Amino acid sequence: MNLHPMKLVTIVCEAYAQDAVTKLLRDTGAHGWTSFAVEGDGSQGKRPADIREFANVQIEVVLQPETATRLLERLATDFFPRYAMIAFESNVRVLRRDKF
Amino acid sequence: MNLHPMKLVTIVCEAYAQDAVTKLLRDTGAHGWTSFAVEGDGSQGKRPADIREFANVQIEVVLQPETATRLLERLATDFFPRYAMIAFESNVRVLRRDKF
Amino acid sequence: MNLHPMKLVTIVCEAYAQDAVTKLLRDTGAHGWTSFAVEGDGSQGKRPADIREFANVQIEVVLQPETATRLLERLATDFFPRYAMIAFESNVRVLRRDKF
Amino acid sequence: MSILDAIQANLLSPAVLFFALGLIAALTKSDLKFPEPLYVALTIYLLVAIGFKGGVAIAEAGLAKVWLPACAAMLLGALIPLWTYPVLRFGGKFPAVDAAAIAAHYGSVSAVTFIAATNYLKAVNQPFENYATAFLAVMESPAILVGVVLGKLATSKSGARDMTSLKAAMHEALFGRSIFLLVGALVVGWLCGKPGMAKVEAFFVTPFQGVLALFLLEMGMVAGRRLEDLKKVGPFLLAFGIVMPLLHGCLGVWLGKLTGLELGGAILMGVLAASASYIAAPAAIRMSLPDANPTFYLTSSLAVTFPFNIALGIPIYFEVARWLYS
Amino acid sequence: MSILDAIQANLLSPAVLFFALGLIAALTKSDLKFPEPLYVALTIYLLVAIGFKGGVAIAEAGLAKVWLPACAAMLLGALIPLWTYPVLRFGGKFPAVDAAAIAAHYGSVSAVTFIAATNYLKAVNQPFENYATAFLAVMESPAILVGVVLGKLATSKSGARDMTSLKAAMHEALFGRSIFLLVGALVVGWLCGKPGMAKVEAFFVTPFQGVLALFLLEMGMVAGRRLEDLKKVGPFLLAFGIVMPLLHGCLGVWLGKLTGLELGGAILMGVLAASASYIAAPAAIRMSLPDANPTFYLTSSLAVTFPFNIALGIPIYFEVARWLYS
Amino acid sequence: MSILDAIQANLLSPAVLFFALGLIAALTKSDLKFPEPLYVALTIYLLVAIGFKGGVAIAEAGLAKVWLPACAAMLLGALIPLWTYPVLRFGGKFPAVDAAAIAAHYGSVSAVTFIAATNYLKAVNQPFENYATAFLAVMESPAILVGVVLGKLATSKSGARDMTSLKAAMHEALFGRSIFLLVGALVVGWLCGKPGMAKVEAFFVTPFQGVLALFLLEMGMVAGRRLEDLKKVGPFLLAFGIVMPLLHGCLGVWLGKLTGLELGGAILMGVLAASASYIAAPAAIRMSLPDANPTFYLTSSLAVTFPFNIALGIPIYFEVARWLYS
Ligand SMILES: Nc1ncnc2c1ncn2[C@@H]1O[C@H](COP(=O)(O)O)[C@@H](O)[C@H]1O
Ligand SMILES: Nc1ncnc2c1ncn2[C@@H]1O[C@H](COP(=O)(O)O)[C@@H](O)[C@H]1O
Ligand SMILES: Nc1ncnc2c1ncn2[C@@H]1O[C@H](COP(=O)(O)O)[C@@H](O)[C@H]1O
Ligand code: NA
Ligand code: NA
Ligand code: NA
Repeated sequence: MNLHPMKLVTIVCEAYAQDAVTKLLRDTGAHGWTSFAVEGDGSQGKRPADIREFANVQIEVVLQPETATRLLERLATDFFPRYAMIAFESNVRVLRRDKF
Repeated sequence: MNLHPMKLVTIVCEAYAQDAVTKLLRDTGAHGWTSFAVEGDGSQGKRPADIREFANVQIEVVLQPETATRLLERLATDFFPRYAMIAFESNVRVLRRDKF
Repeated sequence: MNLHPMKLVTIVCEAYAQDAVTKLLRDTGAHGWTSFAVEGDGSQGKRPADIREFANVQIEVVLQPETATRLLERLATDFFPRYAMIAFESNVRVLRRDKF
Repeated sequence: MSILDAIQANLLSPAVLFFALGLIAALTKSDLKFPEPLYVALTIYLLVAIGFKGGVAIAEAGLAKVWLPACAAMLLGALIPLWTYPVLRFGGKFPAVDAAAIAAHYGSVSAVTFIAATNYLKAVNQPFENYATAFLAVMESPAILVGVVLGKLATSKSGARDMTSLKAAMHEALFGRSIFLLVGALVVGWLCGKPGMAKVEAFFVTPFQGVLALFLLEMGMVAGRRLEDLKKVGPFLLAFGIVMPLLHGCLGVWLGKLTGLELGGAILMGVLAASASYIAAPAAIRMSLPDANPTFYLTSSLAVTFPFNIALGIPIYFEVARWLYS
Repeated sequence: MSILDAIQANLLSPAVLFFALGLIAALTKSDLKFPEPLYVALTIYLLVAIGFKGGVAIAEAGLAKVWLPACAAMLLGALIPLWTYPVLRFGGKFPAVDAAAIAAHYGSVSAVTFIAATNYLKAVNQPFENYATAFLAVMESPAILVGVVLGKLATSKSGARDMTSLKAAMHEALFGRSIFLLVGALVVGWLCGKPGMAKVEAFFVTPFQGVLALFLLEMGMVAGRRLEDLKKVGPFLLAFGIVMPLLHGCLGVWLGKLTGLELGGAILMGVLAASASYIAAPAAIRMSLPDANPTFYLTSSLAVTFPFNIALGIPIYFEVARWLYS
Repeated sequence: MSILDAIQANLLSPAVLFFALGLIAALTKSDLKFPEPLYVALTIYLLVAIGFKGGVAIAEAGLAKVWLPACAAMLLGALIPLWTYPVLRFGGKFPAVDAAAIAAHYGSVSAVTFIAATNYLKAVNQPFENYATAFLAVMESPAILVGVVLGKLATSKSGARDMTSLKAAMHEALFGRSIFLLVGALVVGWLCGKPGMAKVEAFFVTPFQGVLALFLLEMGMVAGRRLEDLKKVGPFLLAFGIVMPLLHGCLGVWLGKLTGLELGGAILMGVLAASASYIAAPAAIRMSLPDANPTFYLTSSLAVTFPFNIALGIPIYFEVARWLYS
């Protein structure tokens, strides 16, 4: 069994940023993504998801290391200053290299 | 504090595959699992989770490295060709080795 | 782009433990957290989330390595004996070191 | 009332207009979205309500009246895959497993189409046998089982493994949530009878039509999101999804007349025969024939046959039946 | 009507039949599942509706009529743990903390059982004091507090820490969602009175019985999924979960008579005493006595006492009361 | 009835009391929480119901009666940002982008405030033009567009990028879920007319007031959770959130009279002008003016203006109108 190293980028952000993030993912070359609603707390206050204005979403994307770098850079310049958001990357391994 | 290395296998798949995956987890020797509904996009199209036919689920399982390998192999042969699905593994550390 | 190593601690526990865990997170010095409802199976039985008594929650927190150690220690002594729960840590990298 | 009048009256009903609104929401990419729990809640409500009402109607009418047309309906459901399969396989050049999967969907039935038809009949003051829900209940599973067997026969290699997934399909076809709710509520209604109905009428009957309208708004969005898949399925399946319902609709009406139903009941049997499942069948088929491509069966039943029946099919079967009964 | 007739009538009501259907869904492993938001929504609706109705009834009847039986109910709730605790501790050989936890559940009350009882009374045309909801409201918390104190006394080591979790338990017992909704809606109803009721009746009263039936379908599934835990709890707790309700039911009816209630109200006080909490108590106990094993208290209250009361208990307390009042 | 009587009557209505109960739940940190899907479901229900009813009313009254006041309402909505912007910018010393964002919210409207007002009018037996929903529908978007343009002009650097986000804002303002549902249901109701209403009345009209009460319980919690942000927004915005609605309310009533509305309709136009959006506007503004601070506009519209209007504003505009029409 051959495992190929990839990057998993995890983004937690306010729900209103989701469309913009998804667009960015497509632009940087991700082949897919996964997202789900979450609650949270952070420097910009609680997000109890009681209404959409205070809703949060977690977006996970597996991609090539170079693409991950590009993605994080864009997040840092265009998104971090504007949205309640965190992003981090970690190492994962997949079986089908071409899929990502 | 003693931390023991384990593998975290993350599977994102269409909701209809969940029962089969859960069964496989039990068969390969996982002691537990966690799952939740997600949305997503990938090579087999958008899964907006509007109805169950287009629903997606993320399954996370922490297990011994050997078990993880067995699990991934079974996923590759029996599941990847049939279902909308991704799977990846990463390194985690736990406190209670026997629990996994 | 400068990436800073951090720890991601993931906790899956019965919903009734969430308030206590959140309090612990604040006490140990986490600057934020993310949580969402999950289903699961483990040594203390299925948690199908049909009613709150059998609901499960996943809590994710990114923090400094030392804080992560402190957090895991407190979980091991005060929480593991009492609640249906697992916890594990992994390595992640973030852009804004001061945020965590 | 001419057939065009009938169609027009149908198109201006709240149910159909809300369905159209849902289509528009999907096409204009509005961010309107029903949360999945709401979709599930509405489904549960509609199935329980229609099942319960049908059960009470059976208690009133007596099983003696119901069994013959019910058996005919069941048989019809089981047989439909036997001719749709070769049409798809040889006419449409579909792989065997896909042909079997689609055949299962068109033999099985759509509860929402049935419900919309009862609404239509009420709107045009056409009385019908309330126990027709029983036909809905018995027609859901047989075609699924026949379709799965067809698919297995066409593709089987390892016998043992097939048996377990056949068993899973049977379990899904008999205890899957939609069929379980429908049959369960039917039995509950049948045991309760009129006195039980009096207690829960204000929840299960009075607001029913409004709930259906809201649900069709959601179904419009679901169908609308699938419209872009229409290119992938090709012209054959598109034509199939309109022609087969018309054929099956006439067949169903005729069978209803043959087995002694009144005009209203015969129309409903026609609607059932014409409808294609998009809840029970996909679940069972995905589990037991995972190699079949869901794009084919979901798009044709959800984005072609369902809207066609809701908008045009129902008034057409109505006129066919009036002509046959006149 | 004999007691057997009463039971039979109860068993054939939509509410109980849908509960049975839920049990069957769980036992046949149907994939039917109510999404959690739907469960929460139904709970909110039922609690607000029953609370509001009770508040309006208090406004009508005047507090003068309500306070005596309400105090008696509260006292009864607080006392029940005092004898159930030793029974469990010494009769059942349960660890102290488990005995205290179970005692808290049986002293507290189940709103759904109460609601099912009012439905039953309506079905058999037995009038009752609508303000009985006030008893439900005041009986929920006291037993929880007593149970927590019992558990703390039996297990306490570090004083300081215990006080904070006692405070948490009190907060949960007084502001936890079920008690908050019930008491809050009661006060709202009391402030609004009849004119307020006229506005919201069509939502909170008319469809109520139907919503309850749907909710009991879900409760049947929840209880059914717990049935396999019955082996784990042992025969003692199983017997306890049936015998105690019977005792407490008689006690409640008798106390109702003593404090001047009519037949209907006394039955409801009996039902409350007999019922065991499965929403408010588990939340408070899990937070303040985390060392108690949830399998014990949840299984006995959810999978034994709740179904017993719904199916058999209610008609039995009804007959007991009729005998006492005759 | 004096203005104090009017206010008292309003404060004792189920809707306002449930709102207060929600506030209390948030302030006492009760763990009561409506799951988000329930919130969404209630929103969908309320918007569809009010839109449908309004559409049927337009069909009854004829467009001829509706267009003039509707155009006036639209114009009023578009103009309000033009004077609230400088007030905030120069009076309140807010950054340009924040001033524009807040101005957009106060020019746009709150559907729930409108609905609460219709309920109030019903409660005090004040007839009103049902087609007033049309004003609600046309007032939602213009102010958002004006506010976005104001914000862009004040902050723009890179032209190209601004155009795309302006387009996104327009799409959100015209096809966002709340406006889409409202306008869509309005058109459906208008096409269906009375016969369509007869079918769905039992769902969309009869239980409406009760559903609103439940929804306001949730809104009370939402507003209550934002109360702690009041310190962050400062005294200017607090005063703004009360004074501006009073001014706009009078303006709206006067405009209603000018364009030939009856007393009831003028009150509703006043309520619309006075209300501030907290669903459609935040979504559009966050997307097109992401540099504006949500704490300002959400807290003022949600935790100041909304509760003020619900509790005091509506009866005040009512009395103002009565004085103007007498
Ligand atoms: N240290 C953290 N660990 C995990 N999640 C976090 C952390 N900080 C922030 N978040 C998540 O990111 C969202 C936005 O964060 P912030 O911009 O800090 O308000 C929060 O609502 C949380 O869901
Ligand atoms: N690169 C990716 N990163 C994260 N999730 C993905 C990725 N690709 C696919 N997925 C998820 O896996 C599901 C199935 O993928 P697919 O088989 O490619 O359609 C999608 O609906 C997504 O939820
Ligand atoms: N090996 C595992 N992998 C992933 N999640 C697990 C695992 N074991 C337990 N869990 C999760 O942790 C919860 C509590 O576990 P337990 O205390 O073992 O019952 C379960 O309900 C699961 O959601
Ligand atoms: Na069919
Ligand atoms: Na009790
Ligand atoms: Na306004």
